Amino acid sequence: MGSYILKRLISAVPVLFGITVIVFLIMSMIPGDPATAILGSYATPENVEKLNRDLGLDKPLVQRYFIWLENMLTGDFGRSFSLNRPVLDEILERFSATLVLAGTSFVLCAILGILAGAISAARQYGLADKLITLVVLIGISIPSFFLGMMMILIFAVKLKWLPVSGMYAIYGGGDLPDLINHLIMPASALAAVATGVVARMSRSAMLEVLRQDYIRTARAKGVRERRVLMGHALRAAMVSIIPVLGIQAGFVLSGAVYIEMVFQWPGVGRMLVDAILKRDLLLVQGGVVFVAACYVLFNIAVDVAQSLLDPRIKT
Amino acid sequence: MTFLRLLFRNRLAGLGAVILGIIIILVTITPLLPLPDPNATATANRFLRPFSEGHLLGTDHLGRDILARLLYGTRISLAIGLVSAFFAALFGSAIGIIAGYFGGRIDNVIMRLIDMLMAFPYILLALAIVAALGPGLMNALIAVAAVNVPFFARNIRGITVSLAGREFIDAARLAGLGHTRIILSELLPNVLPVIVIGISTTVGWMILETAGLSFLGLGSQPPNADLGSMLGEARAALITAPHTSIIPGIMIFLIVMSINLLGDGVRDALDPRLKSGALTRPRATTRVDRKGPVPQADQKGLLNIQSLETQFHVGPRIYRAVNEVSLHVSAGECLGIIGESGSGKSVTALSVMGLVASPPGVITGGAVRYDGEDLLDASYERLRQKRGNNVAYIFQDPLATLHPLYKIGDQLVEAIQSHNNTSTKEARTKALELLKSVRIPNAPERLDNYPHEMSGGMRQRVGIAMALANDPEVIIADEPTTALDVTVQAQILTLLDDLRRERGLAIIFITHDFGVVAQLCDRVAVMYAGRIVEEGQTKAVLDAPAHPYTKRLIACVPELGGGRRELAAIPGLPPVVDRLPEGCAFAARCDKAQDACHRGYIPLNGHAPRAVRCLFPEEVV
Amino acid sequence: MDLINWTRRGLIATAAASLLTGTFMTTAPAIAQTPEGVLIVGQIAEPKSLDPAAVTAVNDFRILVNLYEGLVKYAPGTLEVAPGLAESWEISEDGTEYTFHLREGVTFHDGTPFNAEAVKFNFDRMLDENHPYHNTGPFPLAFFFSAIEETVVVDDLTVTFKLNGPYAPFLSNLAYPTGLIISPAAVAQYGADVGRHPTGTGPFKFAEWRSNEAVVIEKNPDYWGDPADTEAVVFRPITDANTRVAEMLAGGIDMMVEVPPTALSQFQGEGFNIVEQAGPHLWFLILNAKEGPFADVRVRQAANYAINKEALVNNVLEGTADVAAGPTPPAFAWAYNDDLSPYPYDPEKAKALLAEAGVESTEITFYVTEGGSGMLDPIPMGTAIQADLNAVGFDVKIETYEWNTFLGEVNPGLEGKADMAEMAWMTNDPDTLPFLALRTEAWPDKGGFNSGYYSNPEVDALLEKARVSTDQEERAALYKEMQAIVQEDAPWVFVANWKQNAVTTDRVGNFSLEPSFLLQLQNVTKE
Amino acid sequence: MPALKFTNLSKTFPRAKPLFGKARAGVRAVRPMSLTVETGETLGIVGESGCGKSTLARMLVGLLEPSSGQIEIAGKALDTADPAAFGRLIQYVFQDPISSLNPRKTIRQIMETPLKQLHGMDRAERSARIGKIFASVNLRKEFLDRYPHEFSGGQAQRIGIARALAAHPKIMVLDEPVSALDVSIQAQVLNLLADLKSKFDLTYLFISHDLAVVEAVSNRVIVLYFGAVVEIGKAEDIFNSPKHPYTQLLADSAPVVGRPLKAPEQKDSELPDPLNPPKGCAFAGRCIYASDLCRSTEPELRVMGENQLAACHHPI
Repeated sequence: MGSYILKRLISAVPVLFGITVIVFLIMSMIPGDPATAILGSYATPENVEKLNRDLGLDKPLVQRYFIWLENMLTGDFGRSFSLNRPVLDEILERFSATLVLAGTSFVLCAILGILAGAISAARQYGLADKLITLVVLIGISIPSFFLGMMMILIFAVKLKWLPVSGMYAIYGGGDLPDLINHLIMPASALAAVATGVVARMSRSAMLEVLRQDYIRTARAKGVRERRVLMGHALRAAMVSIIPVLGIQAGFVLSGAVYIEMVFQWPGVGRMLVDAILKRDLLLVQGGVVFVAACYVLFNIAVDVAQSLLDPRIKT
Repeated sequence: MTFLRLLFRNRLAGLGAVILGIIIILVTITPLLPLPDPNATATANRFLRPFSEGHLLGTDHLGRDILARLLYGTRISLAIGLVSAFFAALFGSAIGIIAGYFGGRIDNVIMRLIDMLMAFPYILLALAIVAALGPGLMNALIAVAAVNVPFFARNIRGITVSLAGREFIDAARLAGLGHTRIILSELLPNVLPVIVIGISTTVGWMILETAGLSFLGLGSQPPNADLGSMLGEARAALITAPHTSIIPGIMIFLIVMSINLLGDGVRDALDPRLKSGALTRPRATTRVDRKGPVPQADQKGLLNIQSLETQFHVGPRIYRAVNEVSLHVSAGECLGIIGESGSGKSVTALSVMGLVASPPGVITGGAVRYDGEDLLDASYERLRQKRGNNVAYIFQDPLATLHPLYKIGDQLVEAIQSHNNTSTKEARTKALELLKSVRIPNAPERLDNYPHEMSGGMRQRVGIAMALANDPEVIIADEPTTALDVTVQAQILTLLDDLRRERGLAIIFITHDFGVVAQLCDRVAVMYAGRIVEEGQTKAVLDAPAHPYTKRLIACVPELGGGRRELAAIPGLPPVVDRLPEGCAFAARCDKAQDACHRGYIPLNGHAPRAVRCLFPEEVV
Repeated sequence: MDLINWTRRGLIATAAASLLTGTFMTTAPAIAQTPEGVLIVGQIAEPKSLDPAAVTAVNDFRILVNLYEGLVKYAPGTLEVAPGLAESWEISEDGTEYTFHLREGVTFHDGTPFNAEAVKFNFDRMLDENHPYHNTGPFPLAFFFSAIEETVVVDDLTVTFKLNGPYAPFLSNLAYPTGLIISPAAVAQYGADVGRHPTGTGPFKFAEWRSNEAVVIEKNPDYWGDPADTEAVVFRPITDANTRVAEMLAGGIDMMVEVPPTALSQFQGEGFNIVEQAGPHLWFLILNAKEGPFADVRVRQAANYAINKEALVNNVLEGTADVAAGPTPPAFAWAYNDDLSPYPYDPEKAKALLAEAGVESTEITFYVTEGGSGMLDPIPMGTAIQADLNAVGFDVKIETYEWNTFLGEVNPGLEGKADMAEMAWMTNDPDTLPFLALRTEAWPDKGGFNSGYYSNPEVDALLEKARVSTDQEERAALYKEMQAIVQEDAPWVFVANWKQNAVTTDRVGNFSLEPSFLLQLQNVTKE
Repeated sequence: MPALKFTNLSKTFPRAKPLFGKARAGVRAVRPMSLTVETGETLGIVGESGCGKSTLARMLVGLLEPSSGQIEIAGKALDTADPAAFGRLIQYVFQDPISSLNPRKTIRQIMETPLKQLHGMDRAERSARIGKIFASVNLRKEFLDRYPHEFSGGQAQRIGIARALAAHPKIMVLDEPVSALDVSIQAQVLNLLADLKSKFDLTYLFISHDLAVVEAVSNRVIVLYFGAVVEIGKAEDIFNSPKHPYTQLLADSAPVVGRPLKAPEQKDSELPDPLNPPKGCAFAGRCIYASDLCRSTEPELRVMGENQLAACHHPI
């Protein structure tokens, strides 16, 4: 197992390397430059050119790439001009906020989605199935940002149950209940679509598995139906659910952008959107590499989980 | 057209089609409707509420008519969703097919590239693409399509890999087709339904994503608006004039929901398994719906199947898989059921403990008595207590019938604990004994093996051990050796025979192989088209078959030692059990058939245990 | 049956769980009231930096002016220059030497003394490329002080700026946040990171900056003047206007600036106060006078007539702006030409002018931005303008750009790309905008912001003259003349002068907005 | 001239290189083997699962690249560059009749492909030829416009055979052509194959795990075990007087009516592990006659009795 993980980690290196190339290329294709963004209204072509030179942007693309790559490998992600601080500091700070949000949403979508899908399959065409199908359908059909806006309108502005935005109360908060209080709306808005997808997938995976011969074997053994469903069937269904979870993790991580904007969550997604708009090359590049690395790592974790669950996978 | 019928059989898909249809009709005729100019501003009339005069849905922040903008916006959103889904599917599928078909290094390189794109947060990728190309609907479309290419590519690659390994691809190569032709004419038609399913289930998602980009201000250019940018523009007035947000929000919801419903319908309709009802959950027990009277107990044997009728109800068709089958087996006895595929032998066996998948299976008549008790009448819990405990099964394919993710030790322990309140430790000890009793070498280590780590023969031994776990009185073995090599088969048969003698088991042994029956069974019943056509002591039946079917079947099996020769084939095919002919089901293939054979009901005649269902038997029984 | 039981149990458990969550939500301390003595301000964005020399955004200035002070400042309620860290100053006869006498006994928050050396350090850091801390930049607004040839420390409390020529806006520029004085010791200690460790002399001192959550500043107990009236101020960046409004309504913040016009009506009831203040702001459309239909002055005038500015400011902007008459905002009261009245909304006249000009094509490419400082709902504005122009016979096509791209497109000039672009400026001196954006010498290729290529030698002469005059009355006369000419020439469509607004809860007292758009919170109280 | 001749033909499937350490030896699915098939002969190839019989067959028809060795058909070495060249000489009938037919094509389309691709026939020629072939495999012409799923296993297998015939090959490789069929259908197909052989002058390589079937159709039989030939002999001799203990075991294991049930070998014997092949004779672990010699030296194929060869140190 250890060498399998190591092998997967090593195979992730070229992927990450490729990502650095892609992000660098895309960022270099974007018109507008950081100097304009720094200088704001007072950006004259002359000033822009001088500032670009100061920022080292007049060098050839390839040279700039390798300078960046080399610095990054030594742990220096450069300095964000739009935030005027080291890129790495900013990313680390913001990334933890995103992890809290996306992590919570992911756990929510995994637990609720699988549970809903399993119940739905177990009671196929029953009332519970219909109810769940309906809720799931609504979940996957509403844009998360719209859902978020509506939640703010209803639960924060009208009912005043939950705080509108932010991660912690500005004063007198900072503890776990405070965090949870702030998390409820953004996490559920973010989890809505993913939960729907996972629930649908789980339902069909369960139905598929329930047709298998080994389920019949379990029944023929006299195993109780509850265990047949939640043990045998669900476990086997997990083999096809887990990859979906892996993909959903990517969606949740990405979808956090909207939610972070609507709920002013101090996360990395919003930072990256801002950074793209401000042409903050280093921040975008660093941030994307970071997020991508996280995604790749998570997928390795998914594969490892998959191989732990399914002994047939060669490790 | 079967496609449409299947599609609309799903009522939710029908609902989706109706909603989407209405929306599409509305937006198609939008230019003809008496609507105000969607771009005409009247800032003094801004934020009129719905149902205001002249503005059915009110006006937006510039006093523009929301209804008109909504309809025009829907046109754009729908078009974008469809077009981007189409292009994502086009490029994604092309990449996926190429990677999947050629495999090896090409596959590796392509899939690594896809991995890279997938690891790139997709909204940022879209955002960066739009930032690079400039805002505008076309660019948003390109971005949305581009970020979805990887998902199609991955999906289609998976399908292609499984198809590329299929034999018809090899056949095409042998027929002289080159790679391009194989991809286009052999692979593509098979992948196409999957692509269509992919499109139909992602259009909704694409619309959501485009809406997201527009919401961020990267979509359509003013004054035009798609639904997403309508939402984005209205966001500032969410609290003051919520209708400006809620109306486009609901529209997006309706479109995406109806597309999803329809997409699900398309997926199900294109999925061949749906036709066979394979996507419905089998119940814990087979449905019993006995029309006629329940046969009286007649004290035959330990397990007594009386006039069993099991059918499969698939749509309007009724497959009479088992028809009026009566069998019984006593302790220490081995009963063979022999027949070709589709003869109903397995269904008979599975009906005993209610294991026929239901739907579509229904037991429509007869009784199954264990020790006098009618199992078809028993509650689920009562039946469950009997399963494995009194009547145990051994199935055909030991790889498919053992749970692939549980260690075999755990599966044995589970079998024991389902009927006994033993501790796991005790159960494990028992499991070890069981493995030893079926003569598995290195039994203690084998407990921790997964099924796939064992050979076919060893797996089948585990299957037998599991059947023995609770010392059942009856074992039903459903072609337990068919998937095994001859040398292994010989070992398994010996094992079963030994167990029967040692434990006094009653065995029902289902097979299509006369050699096996001859070696193992005391009595044999021959099934054809859901009925027993002949039964008797094994030797009697084999030595002097009475039914022409039995006789000819024995004749056409080559026997080792016969040398090179012409075989006595039976012409024709067995009838399909949803269209059974009147009279004898074998009559059409029988060279002795006469007019009487094609008429009426032909009973099973003879002196027990010998009986034959034939008007003109080969032997008198 | 077991099968039914367990699913039922599952459903009950789920229901119970959701009920629990429900009760948790209702019983949890609903939104805590913001604490007493702490003012929570909803900002429009995360500050870029808190180094006064490094930032350009009003959003950042709003924090800076509470942490730092400059030699001079704008007198409350006006754009007139008043003493700040300098108690008094003299200007040499020829207008090239400014000598400041500094306040005694002022210390920075880090305890180091404020003195003439500190002043020199600040200006040298920005202007002298060889200064050891010049690399803590870039300093995008350093050109405000490009007239300074040398900063001379006369004695500990006296400092003299030697200019390379007379430069009328110099004092006004010193009062601008770019002229705020930062502690040299802090710059030395933190280097480029000093923007995260702001150290000034102001009534508040920096406490904490949580990325994208809050910048917290606390009362400075050692302040030389009247101490602040609140214990602390928290600036929360809430970029989404809608969320900002929601926070305000839900009680999460005490004060918000730049209230979206559409949301203003929400705050008209009890519990909130709306504060307004006109400022030196102009929202206009740059017209490409070099080529295309707008090369003809009659077409430019037609555009000015065609656009219903009253409707724009009253409806689209919900009264948060006044109709602009010319290039100089009325907030510069002394330099504003009261005789001018805005182009009236007269579509018929516009049509007549268009007909008279007889242009062949009325196709107009219109650059619209998605946001940007002072841009006041640019997309709805642009859309409404498009509708008005189309109504008189123009054919306007909008292209939207995100702010930085927009600047990248507009600042180098519209030639060959567009006929019209949105623009807004907030300035501190009547000189700035026309000097940088209307002179012939300010065409983009010469390093200015005259992206529409307007050129009128008379205007050029007036502006050059006003800039070197040290007599305010003379300057006023020159500016007034310039305004009349420019209005007639219509190089721009003059649309709106923003009345900046803010909303506070009624727990906030003693608050007013400054015409400078800065947010002086020293005397604000919070119950 | 022999119809088919191959020398030292072998196939080794490479295994993924581990992260550390050197590359592992591949799995030797087919060990180097040489064989000649005479024109008009039916050569039966028999063996249990995993013995390499399908790998061998797929190499012969060019679906798999051999690791070593040459294939000669009618005296000419096969050119791998042109897959169509293979197709005209040698054809393949698949085990699973349904899965070898493209589910999305009509039978006519399936049948036309080899005629068009391999023989370049025009529409009329194709139609005539398909008619002839269909008649010879006892299929009705109206089947041509149906799709594969509409057919039973036996019919589908006839279609598979018809398709192989359409290529007009000299040699047909039949890979378990009847093992998926019911016994009553199996006999039909076997009889049909025998008819076709004489009618079209074909040479058959008939692969099966069913000894009785192989015996019933073959002139000569080779027995494969663990990727290698262990015995070659005439069909009538090989099971009646096997020389190799493995052949003996196979013969004894087949259930035969009238023969009492007995376990022909030790109950705990296991097959050799292809990832870790034993030294010497691969069958030694299961063989009652095995000696130290067997466990150390691989036996060569030797002539024993008339026209019978076996690879055994201790032949029966």
